[in-house]
Parts: sequence; C-alpha cells; structure tokens
Amino acid sequence: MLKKVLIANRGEIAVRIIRACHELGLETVAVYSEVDRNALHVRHAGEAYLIGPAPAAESYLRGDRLIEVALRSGADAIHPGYGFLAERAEFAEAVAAAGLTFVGPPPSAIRAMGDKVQSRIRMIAAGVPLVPGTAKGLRDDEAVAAAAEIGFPLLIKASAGGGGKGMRRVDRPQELLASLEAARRESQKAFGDDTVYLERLVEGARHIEIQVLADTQGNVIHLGERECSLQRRHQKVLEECPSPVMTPQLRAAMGAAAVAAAKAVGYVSAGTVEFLVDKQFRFYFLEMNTRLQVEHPVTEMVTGVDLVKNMLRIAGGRPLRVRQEDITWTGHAVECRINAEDPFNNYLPSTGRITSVVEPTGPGVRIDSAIFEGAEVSLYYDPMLAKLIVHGKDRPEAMMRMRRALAEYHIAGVKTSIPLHQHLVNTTQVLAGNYDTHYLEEQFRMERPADGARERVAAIVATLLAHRSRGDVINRLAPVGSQVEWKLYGRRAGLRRL
Amino acid sequence: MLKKVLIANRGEIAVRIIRACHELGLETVAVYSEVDRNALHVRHAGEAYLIGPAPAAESYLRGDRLIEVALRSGADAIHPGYGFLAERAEFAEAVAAAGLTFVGPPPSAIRAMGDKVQSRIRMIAAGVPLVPGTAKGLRDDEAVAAAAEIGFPLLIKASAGGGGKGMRRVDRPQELLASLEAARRESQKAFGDDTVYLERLVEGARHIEIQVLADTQGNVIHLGERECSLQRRHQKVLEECPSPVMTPQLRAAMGAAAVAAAKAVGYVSAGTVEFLVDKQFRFYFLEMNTRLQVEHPVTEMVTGVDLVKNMLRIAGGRPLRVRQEDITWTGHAVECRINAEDPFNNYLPSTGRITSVVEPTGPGVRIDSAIFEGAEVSLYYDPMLAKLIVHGKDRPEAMMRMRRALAEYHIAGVKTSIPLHQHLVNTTQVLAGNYDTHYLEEQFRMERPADGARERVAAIVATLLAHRSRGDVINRLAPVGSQVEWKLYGRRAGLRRL
Amino acid sequence: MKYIATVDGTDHEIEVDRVGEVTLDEVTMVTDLRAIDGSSYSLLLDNRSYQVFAERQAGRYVIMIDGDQFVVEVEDARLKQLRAMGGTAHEEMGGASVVAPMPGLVVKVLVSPGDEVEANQGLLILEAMKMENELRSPRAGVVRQVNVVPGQTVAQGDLLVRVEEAEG
Amino acid sequence: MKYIATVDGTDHEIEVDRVGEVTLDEVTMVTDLRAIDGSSYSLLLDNRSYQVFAERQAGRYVIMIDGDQFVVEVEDARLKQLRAMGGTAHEEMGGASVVAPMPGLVVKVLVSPGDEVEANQGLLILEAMKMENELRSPRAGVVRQVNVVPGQTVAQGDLLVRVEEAEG
Repeated sequence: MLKKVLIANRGEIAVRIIRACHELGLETVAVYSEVDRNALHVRHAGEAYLIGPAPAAESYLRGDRLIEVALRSGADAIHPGYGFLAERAEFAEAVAAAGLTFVGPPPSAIRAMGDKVQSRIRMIAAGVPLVPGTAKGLRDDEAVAAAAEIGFPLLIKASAGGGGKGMRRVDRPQELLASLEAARRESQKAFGDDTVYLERLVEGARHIEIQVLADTQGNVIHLGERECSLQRRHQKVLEECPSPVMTPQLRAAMGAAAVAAAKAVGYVSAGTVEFLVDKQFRFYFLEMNTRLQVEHPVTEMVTGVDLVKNMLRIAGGRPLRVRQEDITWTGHAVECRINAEDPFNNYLPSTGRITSVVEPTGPGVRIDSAIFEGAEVSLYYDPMLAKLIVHGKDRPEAMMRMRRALAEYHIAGVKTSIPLHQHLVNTTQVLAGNYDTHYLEEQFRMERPADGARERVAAIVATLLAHRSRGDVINRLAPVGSQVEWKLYGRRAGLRRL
Repeated sequence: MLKKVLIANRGEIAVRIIRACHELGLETVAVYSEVDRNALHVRHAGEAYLIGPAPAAESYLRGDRLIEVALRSGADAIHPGYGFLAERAEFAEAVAAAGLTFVGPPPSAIRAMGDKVQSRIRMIAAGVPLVPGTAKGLRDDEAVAAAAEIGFPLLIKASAGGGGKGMRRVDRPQELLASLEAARRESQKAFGDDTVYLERLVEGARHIEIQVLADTQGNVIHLGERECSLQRRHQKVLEECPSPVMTPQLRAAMGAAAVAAAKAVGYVSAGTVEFLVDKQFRFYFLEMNTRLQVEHPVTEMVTGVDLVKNMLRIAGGRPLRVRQEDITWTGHAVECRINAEDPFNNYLPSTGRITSVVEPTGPGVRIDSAIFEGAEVSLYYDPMLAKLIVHGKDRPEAMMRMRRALAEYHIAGVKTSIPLHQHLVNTTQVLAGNYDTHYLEEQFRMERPADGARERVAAIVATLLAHRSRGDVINRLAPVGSQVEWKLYGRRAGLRRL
Repeated sequence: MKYIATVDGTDHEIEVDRVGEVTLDEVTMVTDLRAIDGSSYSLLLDNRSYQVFAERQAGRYVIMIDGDQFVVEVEDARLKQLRAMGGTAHEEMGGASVVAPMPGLVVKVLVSPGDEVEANQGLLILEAMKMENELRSPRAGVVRQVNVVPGQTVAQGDLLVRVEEAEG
Repeated sequence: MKYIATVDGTDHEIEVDRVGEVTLDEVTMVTDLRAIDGSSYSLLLDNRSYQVFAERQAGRYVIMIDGDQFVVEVEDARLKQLRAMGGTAHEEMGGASVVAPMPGLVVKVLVSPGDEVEANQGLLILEAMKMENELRSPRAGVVRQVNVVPGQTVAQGDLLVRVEEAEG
C-alpha cells in the first residue's frame, strides 16, 4: 500500500483527494503556486511546497518540478486529479521512471484513448458501438450506398472541417446528391479540400457516461451512469445519477460496453466512458476520460463506493474489494457546479475576493469546495468554485433537497451560477428529466414568476435601505431584547396582513 | 396531509424540521424570542412570529402563545422538536383542543411514559425487561429471600433516598444483613425513614436506545439502536450507530422489546426506548423518550430513513411506507455534539458572539447546526451549538472521517467541545468501542502526545506572533504572487529539515 | 417619507413611516429588516420571512431574492415630481460605454464605428479565464468609438466601445 | 532576535531572523506563517503544514493545534536575562483572583476565608446555562476573601474569591 501521496493539483479536487488520503491514514504533500499560499489544499495537507508563479504553465503543469518535490518529500505516489497533467501520458511515464506510482491508468491506456482515430479503431474491434458513419473521402456513388445503410437524417461532414463549415444535414435520400455537391463546394472553399464523410445524425441526444473501476489484477467493473446532458458551451452544468431515462437493461448494456472499452486498452484505475444516447435509447461511444471526473460524487452517493479511495488502493496494488454484483444504486443524487460567473450578464466570468460564504448543510447535502472567506478568485485557473451535491431517496426528494440547499447557499464577493441552478431545478423540463444536450443553451431561459410578488419585496427592501441611508430614521422597532419590542409588537398584532 | 407547520422550537432542531418541511413542500412558521430575531430558523422559515422575551418561560414555553400564532398564521400542525414543550401532555392536549395536529405521540402515551411508576408497571405487563429488584419497604427476611433471586452484586437503596445516601453495594450473601442494618440506619438519619429496597447492580453498563416509528394505523417498527454510553454529567457527548457491541440477535430482541413498549402505551410517531445493557448483554428498560431525539441523525444515516419526514407523514394520517423487513443498516455513523464550553477549563459554559465558523464538508459529512458568523451564544438556552455527524462504510472509516472532519471544524468567538471530541476519537478505548457509561467521566483524560512536537510548534507560532507585534520585521518572504518569492524559495530549497 | 421605487421600468410608490410600517399600493405592512452580514439581510414583511441579498451599485440597488435579481432605483417622490415639472429628462443623454469587466484578450471585434446596433447585440469577444465571452451593447444606437483590436490585452475597466443614441 | 518561549513551565530559546528562519534547539527551520482570519493561521515549517488557532490573552498566547491547547509566554531573551540578574521574580506576588467567567447563580461556596487550598481545588459552584460549574483555585494558597454567598446572582467579571500565597 502507498504511504505518502503528492497531489499534483489545486482547488476542490486537491482538497477532495487529501481528505481521502487522510481517511486512509496516508500522508499528503500539496503543491502550490504563489497565489495559492493560503489555499485550502495547502492548509489541509501534511506538507506543502511552492512550485512556481501563478500561471499553470509555470507551476501546476511543471511535471519536472512536481516529480522533484515528490522525491524530495519522500512521497511514493502522485495523484494528478483532473485537468492539468491528468491525461498526459508523458507525465505518467516520467512519474514511473522516477520510481514513483502514478495514481491513474498506465501511459499506454492514456495514449490509446487520447488518439481519437486509434481509439475509434480499437472500440470497433472491441464491439463498442460508435455513431454509424463512413470512412473519410468517399465518392458520390459510395456515399449513396452508405447512406442507405446509415439511414436518414444523416450529416455530411468535411474531413478537414470544423466550426460547422462543410457540414450538411440530409433528411431524405433524394436530397443527398445535391447536398453532397454543396458540402464539397463549401469545404473546398473553406479548407482547400473537398473530401467528406457521412455520419448518422443523432437527434435529441443525451450525454450519458459510465464510471468504471479496474484493478491491476484485471478485474474491471462499472458503477453505472451519470446523466450529463445539461451543458453550456460544452461544459457540464448539472449532473445526476441515475439518468432519468435509465432502465436496468440499458444500464447493463452500456455498462458492458464501457467495461469492454476499458479492457480493450488494458485500463487500470477509475475512468469514464462517455456515450451519446439517442431517443430510441441506442448508445454510441464518444470518448473515454482516463482520469477522475468532476462529477464523480453523484456516483459515490448512489453506490456508496468511494472512487478516490479505490484509486489509491488500486495504485497500491490492491485488488477491488467489490465485484460487479455487489454494486447497487440507492436513491438519487444531483450535482450543481457552482462557477464564478454572472448568469444575469451573459455568464461573464467574475473575479475578486470572496467576502462571505454560507454553505448549505443538513441531511443529504455534500459540498466539495475549496473556497473560504478571504479567498481570491483569479483569472489563472478554472472558474469552478465548488460543487453542491445532494442525495435523496428518489429523484423528487433529491430535486426538492437541491432547491432548499441552493436557497441556503450564499457566496458574496463574486457573482456565481447559484441563481442559474435555482432556476434550473424549478423548471418543468428539468424536473421531468426531459432534456437533451441542446436544451440548456437553446431552450432554457431564466424567467421570473409573473405575479410580481418578489418585485414588490425588492422595491420595499431597496426603499428601506435608501430610507436608512438618509440617516433620519432607523427602521427598526427597538433594540433587540428590550421589553419595548415585545410590547410594541403586541399592540401591532391586530394590523391587517398583505 | 399537512400543509403548514408551526415549529415550536429554536436552534438546530428548528432548522432541521424546517428543512424537512420544505423538502416535503410544506409551508413553515417559525417562532422566536426577542434575542432570536436573526436566528437561522427565523430566516429559513416562510413566516416568523415574535412570541416574547428571551427567557424560555416567557417565550418558547408559552404554549398559549404558540397555539395563538398557529391559529393566526393558518398553520394546521405544531412540531415541538425536543426539549421545551415536547413531552408535556397538557400542551399536546391543548394543541388538539385548538383543532390543530400535534406532530408527536398522543397525550395518553406521553403521560403513560412520563410517570415512572406507572410506566414500570405497564412495561412489566408488556414483558419488557426491567432491572430486577423488589418493591419498596421489605423486611430483612424478605430481603434475604429476594436477594437470592436477584443475585449478587446488588444494591440496597433507600426508598426516600437520593445522592447516594442510604445506598449500599453488597457483593456476597453473608454481607447482606449487616449492610441492610447500616443502610437503614443511614436512611433513618438522613430522611427519617428506614424503608429500603433491593436492585441488581448493573456493572459496566452501556446506554443503548432503540428508535421506533409508529403510525396511526397501528403499525410499529424499530430502526435499530444508538449507542449513547459516552456521557458527561448525564449528557450524551458522542453517539454511534450501530453500537460496537451489537449483534443481529441482540438487536432483534431489543427491537422487539421496544416495539412491545411502544404498543403497550398506544404509541404513535417517532420515539425512543432507552435501555441499560450489561456485560452479559442482558438489557433493561430505563425509560421511553416520547419525542424526536438530538442524536436521531445517526439512525437516519445508517438506515436511510428520514425520521422527521416520517413524523410529519404520520401526523398527516399516512401509514408507514416501510415495513420492519425493509429496514437495513448500512455502514456506520457517529455524531459529536458540539457545545459552547471549555474542555480545558472544567467544561465551563462559554458565551459570546461567534466571530467565525468554518464547517467541515466533503464525503460522508453532515452538519445540523444553527450557528453563523455574528450569532450570539447566550445563557438563556441549551449550550449545544451544532451536531457533526459522519457516515462511513464501516466503523473504522467513520472514525477516521470524524477525525478529519473535526480537524477541519473551526468556531471562533466562544470555546467549544471540539477538542474534547478530537481527543475522544484518538483514544484507544473509544476506537476499540470499549467503554461504558462511566468511562468518560471516570477514566478518560485529554492527554497530549509525549513527543513534544506540537509544543515546539506552539512555541514557534507564539514567538513569531510576538516578534511581529514588535513591528520591526515582517515575517514573510515577499508579497504573494511576486517573482521574488519563487526565487528566494529556490535559493532556500537546500536547507536542512527538522 | 414617500419614495418612488422603479423596478425594471415599473414605478412603485412606497411610503415609509417612523416605526417601520410601509405602504405600497395602498396596503400597509409591518417591516423588520435586519442586516446579517455585508450584503445579506433578513426581512420580515407582515411576518413573512425573506432572505435577501442587496448591494448598492452606481446609485441603484441590486436585490437578489431566491435566485431572481432586481435592479431598483429609489427616488424621493417629491424631488422626482419637481424634476418632472421642470421638464428635464433624468436619463443621461450621452450614451453608453462598454468597459472590460475583467482583464483579458480581445479575440474578435464584431462592430466598426458608425455601425447601428440593437440593444444586446454583440460588440466584441473577450477571452478570459479560458472562456470566450461576448460583450453586448447595453442600448440601441450607433457605435461611436472602438478602442481595441483583436489580439490586444486589456485591463479591467478599460473603455472598449462607446455606443451613442442614433441621431434622428 | 532571541526569545524565550515558555510552554507549561519549559523554556525554549528561539531565534528569529529577518527572512523568516527560526532556530530552536540548534535546528534552523524555514517558517511561513499567514493569518487566515481573526484567530486562524496557516504555518509552513520546513514545508510541514499546520493549521493553528492563536489568541493573545493577558499577555500570553493561547495556541491550539489539532485539539491540543498550549499557553505560551514569550519574552525577549536579553530582557529576561537582565531581570534574572537583578534577582526579582517575574511572577506577580499578590495571589490569584477568581472572577465569574459568566453571569450566573452561586449554588454553593466550598471554602471559607483562612482555608488552605490546593491548586485546582474546588472553591464554589456557579449555575449558568442550566449547568452547575465548579470554579477551581488557579494556585495553592490560603483563601483571603470570599465575596459571595449561596443564592447570590453574579455578573460576568465579578470577583468571587481571592487566594494568596500561604505565609511562611
């Protein structure tokens, strides 16, 4: 087993990993950039080393310094967290070359899944379904034959494409040739290349991913899915487990595909296989994230399996303690990512000093966070401040709990996405679980209740504050605790109510 | 079902009940005394009414005002929480007489369990085991016969007794008559009455209680035990579920006894039957608490059953959704009661303004609290500030988690019992589960590690602060974020370490 | 004291008396507003409890209630009436300045001086915190000034674009 | 600068240099102590990370580290040496006053003037917050004053009992 782990990360995930280490009795080594001296991960860790100036390229991405600190501090392992160096095969190799344990998959698995063409070929060989399509560069007659097989609607995509250029939606066979010509022309003009390929158009698709765990003994299990379709600018916003559309049959099928994908690349540690799921519940491999994910807590709360502790045990050479048949899914979990951004102003990133934090607590609430009063939110790193995760005995309870937890959450000093989430969990389509990957950006709007009640309250609060700032009257009845207050109140009790 | 609930309480339990109501979609009405205007329960509730000055007798104990506010606000039910009016049968009757629902047991059940003599008779009739003993006032020859049946060691107790006067421990039959004479003489002298009775001496006893839930349809189930032996001045300090000594057989037997006790008094709602358990795992009825208990969260975390929501559903006339066979116990939960008291100064109560609160978060941590930055801790109410509850997959994980959570917990402005708990969960006997009701007061001591390492750190911190307060040198390397800091650090990296 | 509170263009006449009673739309309510910390308040309004976050920004109050945000302008009712009789408009005539809300890199400029723009139309793209952020026009009008070019780094508060009322 | 830090009667000689190095028992360590909020500090001591709570009380530092509390007295080493040569003791000669740590009701008085008491011996019982609290003598000595009787209500800070050094 490991003894001392260097956490090559910052923010909430560094804190999360340090907590897991301490609960396992492992010593911890934090690293920090100059602006992170007071950060929570530095204060929680057993040791902490400065590794460079604020820009990640000069600190958290300096693999050489991280390995140097690990050796100097006597750590025997490095956990990369997510982001930064988590999916860099060369870093994993350098860690191993230094005689240290990388808490993650082998470099070969990172590489196999990092190369999109390679991974596609491997997945086909492993029988993992991909979005049906053709190879790149096919003639018109080949395209006609392939289209019949793929079915309509389909997409013509430019091989050199990007940003939607050279992409054409085709709904009927008779439109195919004209669209092919238009797509080739557009692609030739934009990229100087007219080769195209076809792909099935997956409409109303959901992003659903499967968590896997694999040990060094060759045991691979899956821990079910996470529903991640609520996205903005390809960033996940709210995740849940189980998915509102999941059935035991679909979970078993997707789980088996994910396990096959992991086995195909000799995967070890925690990893996630992302799928697109269409309206007919057909699923297609997107990619595999060869690391711990931001949204891992929803799986932990529903399965009762601690993913980070399992990663550490696996890295220490231990076999998995749970078998596939031991995994059960109890209740429902929802995670809201709390970002430093202004939902009332086009989600503009917000920076500054956090002046106050009040976190929701009570039954079924978990917060993974790294903010505190006095923390500086800078432009150097990810804008995610914290994750609020709730668990309930079923989806309705989890949603109601998330509502009350969000109402209790208060962060001052920077603007946050808390109001976005408050509106999300009050929206019929979200409550009904009826959303796809386009819903949040294309359909969802933050709308106020029409009755104007809150507007009147806002008007009253602003007026009372303006009135007070004039200084002529203090708008409260009497000092707290005085007898006068109670008597005045009694006299007033007869007043009519709104 | 209920629609609007008045919570006749304050502090963490009022907040806990308000959260449950909101998650069930119920409206809430808070009440507050003059010093509680800014309290969390007032701010979280949908409505709030001032009911009187600070002393509880003039506010939270004024049943008449509570009922008046309930009627005025249109509430249809009153939840009493614990303490205050929770176990006053007359209040429950007055609530019903006003046409409101009391969220708790029927007055007859409160009364039956409140009268210690009555309840003893009822429990004997229901077959619930009590500590073996005799009736009061028996002759010496009767005592000799009874003693043979009770067994040794036993206690001679004065009928009029109290404070240990007239109490005698008897270890062997041949000591009995001499001890009887001494006890009678002492009792006569102290109370003018020489009648005595005998009771089995339960040595090394644990305080273990069983949670029950009963609906208005006559269904009664138990949710297993809570181990509450760690006590100081008869106040519970740390509770766990399961008990470290529990076996499925003992749980089934104690559970059946608790259900029988509840049925014997026509119990409805959540309630707790307290037992004394001796070293041979024989258990004896102590009393029944006819209300929600402080330590209810450990049961919730291990069974997944929300006790407060169940109380509300039962009060609304709904049958229990779970049957006895649905109740399972998963993992282990521990609760630490955080009091405003100074463990380094004879547990003196501590009052004042809370200037800072940093609460532990992350996996498996729950906090039920009512404190916040700026809260005043006064002498008027209970000194309990918050409850920290953790859940782990087994007892070792729960204990390690409690350790790391306590290390993260920081409350400034008043002294708290957090250090007591930090020592408790680092003590071999507590970690081994090897303690009885006398352990904490008679054996446990807060002891520092002998290596002196923390002492040296304390000396260094104090010296640095004293040095800074002289104002001649600022003891940090350079402003945060400067290039200088990183360079200086690099130059220093070769320095030897302690 | 009588005030006019304007929320999103709607005026509310509100009277505040000496002991904390407020009259709005002819309904009198008892208020009890307490500051909890910097920007957090607890309001009891005829015993209804609200958690409110309020900040003063550029003479206006930004009020947040349960995830909804309101921008409220409060004026002394008598002064407002006087000014209305004087006939001068309250709004600034000059137009609107778009400043950098944070340090960043200008990725794209979407308008040129002289362009007519709608309210909310995109003006430029600023990259900050690894995200592209579109800055939009706060009003309809004509672009009078564009002070930046793509590739330029800007500091917080730098004036980027100025939009003025179309002449007409 | 050299200091003497006294923790529970044990003296530690500590030297602090200009750039944050500290020498204790001939071992030199790099320190980096940052204030987080009022009483909470983060210390890096040769890269070892400590969360420390520190408060100044009556000229001494009360330091809390991971559930252990230390009372530390810090003196300038040179001044301490001078005083030692002068031969006068540092401790106050007068004795100790026991004051009410909070408002409460005196339930029981356990000593009378003239009684000899041990350090930590109970002096009286004060009821506050519904709990009985035993107040103990901070030192061994003789009870010189008892200012309260059972049943009396006292305010925070009231002098209750005075214990002085036994003569002879």
